[in-house]
Amino acid sequence: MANDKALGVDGDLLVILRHGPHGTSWLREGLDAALVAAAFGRRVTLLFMGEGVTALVPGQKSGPLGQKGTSPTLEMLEMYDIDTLLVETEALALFGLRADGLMLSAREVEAAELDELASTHSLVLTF
Amino acid sequence: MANDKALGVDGDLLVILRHGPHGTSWLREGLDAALVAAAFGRRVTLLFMGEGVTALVPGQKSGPLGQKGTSPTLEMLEMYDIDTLLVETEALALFGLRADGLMLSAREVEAAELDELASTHSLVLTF
Amino acid sequence: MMRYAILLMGAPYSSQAAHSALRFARAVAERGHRLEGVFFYHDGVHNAARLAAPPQDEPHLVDGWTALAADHGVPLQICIAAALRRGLLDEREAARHGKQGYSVAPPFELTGLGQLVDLGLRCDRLVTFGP
Amino acid sequence: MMRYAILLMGAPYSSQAAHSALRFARAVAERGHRLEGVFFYHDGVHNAARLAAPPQDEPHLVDGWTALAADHGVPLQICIAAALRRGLLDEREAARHGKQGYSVAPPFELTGLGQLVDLGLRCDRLVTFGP
Amino acid sequence: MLLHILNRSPATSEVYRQALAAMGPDDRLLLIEDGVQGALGALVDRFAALEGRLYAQEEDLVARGLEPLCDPSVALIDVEGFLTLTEEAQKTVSWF
Amino acid sequence: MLLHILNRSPATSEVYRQALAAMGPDDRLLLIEDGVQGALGALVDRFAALEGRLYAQEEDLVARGLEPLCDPSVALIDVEGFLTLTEEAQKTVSWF
Repeated sequence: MANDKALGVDGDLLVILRHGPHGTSWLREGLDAALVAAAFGRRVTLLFMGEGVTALVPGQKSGPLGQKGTSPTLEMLEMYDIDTLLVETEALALFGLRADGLMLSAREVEAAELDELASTHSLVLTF
Repeated sequence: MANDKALGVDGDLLVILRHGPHGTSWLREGLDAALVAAAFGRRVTLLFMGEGVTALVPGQKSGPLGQKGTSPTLEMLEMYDIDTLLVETEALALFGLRADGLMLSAREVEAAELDELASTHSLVLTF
Repeated sequence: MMRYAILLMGAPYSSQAAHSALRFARAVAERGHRLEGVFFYHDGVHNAARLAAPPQDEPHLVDGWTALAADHGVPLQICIAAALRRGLLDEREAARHGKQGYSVAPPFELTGLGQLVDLGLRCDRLVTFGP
Repeated sequence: MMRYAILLMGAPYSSQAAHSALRFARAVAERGHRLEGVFFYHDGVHNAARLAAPPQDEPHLVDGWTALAADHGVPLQICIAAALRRGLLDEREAARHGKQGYSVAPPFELTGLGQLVDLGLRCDRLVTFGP
Repeated sequence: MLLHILNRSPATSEVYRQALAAMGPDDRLLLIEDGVQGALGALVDRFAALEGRLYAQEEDLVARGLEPLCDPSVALIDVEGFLTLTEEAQKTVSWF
Repeated sequence: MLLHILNRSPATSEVYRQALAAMGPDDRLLLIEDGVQGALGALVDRFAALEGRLYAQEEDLVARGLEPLCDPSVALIDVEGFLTLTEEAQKTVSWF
């Protein structure tokens, strides 16, 4: 994936996902916002920051009461043409994860690149 | 205040307050629980941990929309015979506060004393 | 046989606390302990929202609590002060506040914080689930 | 004159977010900007709870939003998916889900998440208040 | 012996420090919900002082796909095991 | 120039690190609600890199009794000043 692919243009959204699955509804609600924007024809970049990188851990399951989690939604991203997935390098290291072991293909971004992301997208939503 | 004053006996409550005023309702709801227990004749120890020490900063005011805050409630503690107020030494240092500059008299507790508190009170509620 | 109580302070769906508490409550009752009550405080009071309409492929927590009460006779006690400010009123409180309609129904009951203190001191174990 | 939108994701009373958002909203309108909408998402949907009965010596946030809408014609839009699972239904949704009674009334309106995207891209500024 | 229950990740919240500070030398710590992130090999060193007294709710690890990344020093327990821990402890203290 | 808004205390939440990581060299940071704890002399060093670009909501400091403890390097603004900051910024990003 080319480096400049992550930079937004007019009308693009950056959705920052900072929570993991199951523990709270933040991840689900952030993904829902991303899917709706994409369905409306907007280009969406997803940035997984901090604990948000755990959303991409492979092999997630339903919760013990049948909570379905978010991995089925993540698997639908491609259908919605959301293909710019970024993960914070530092967060991967914190959790002992590797970009090539995630459930979806995602590009690592270093801390130094983060500020460009916010400024080049028209709208930034944090979840 | 004698050191053993803080240790509870059968039927005593330890209420741990870990949030400051105004930002959330945790502090208010924790204090409400403490007041009710005291009104029911229980001896209550309040432990201000972490950000909770900011509950004792003097000179608090109403919020800009008229939110009344928690300092009026704190001033009522004595009426309810809640006189064992403990503040975590480490938290005071973190916020640059001193025990003798707080709005109520409170005894400092070091980290090493904290574990005794939980085990000597019949019931521990964290807020 | 021990006496248990549960304190739940997390809203359903927003946090996992309600899922964890409901599952633990069932385990307590099924092992033959006596679950003397579940007390709902802070945002936990939203577990009593009778109008909750979660998606059909998600667990229905309000129904889950109701089933727990029916199966094991567990009192479901909502802190009235926390509930009123959050819009959770039973028929009596709605009338008292001049509101049409209500948002809390049995087996959930509005009660005072004193019940929490009573539960906590009367039971052998109180387990808190926060958000 | 600029076009503003506000996204509120904190419940009233539990967090200060609603207080901050309401105060900021008034400042926007009073300076002559156009506040095109307030969108309520996540636990922010609880700001629409028509049965809320806070203590009389505390600000009444539901009334505050209603006054903002009346004074400045600001649309108050509630995410329907977030609202339904949390027990916030207007009369139409209550009927659709077979529930007696309702918990959301005008000027609050249930709407889709698309409105948030629309507001965010159409306005010059979107300011988010989280819990 | 008390059972402390932690549901926040040590990667994002400082609450785990409060739990550790309040624990006695025989107390046990159970990680639940997002707290199970603390059982990962990369994060478990936060709880090094607890050797043998650190537990994690297995269902929460499994739902998150984190079980394979869990450090072997952590005892995995299901909800039945959680209940047993509360039976064995004099009381429980929750950190969230 | 973007305006970043932080409402969590750097004493208890790691979120401030995310805000700092996402800030550009000209971006401004506004502390509101419990975030104003970061304006205290004892905590302001977390934001040392922002010299001259750190703001705090004065009403929130006053309500908490924290105004006298505020570091002089922090610019205190009321809600009108908050609005002006949003006017001057291209967009805002909230951290909570």
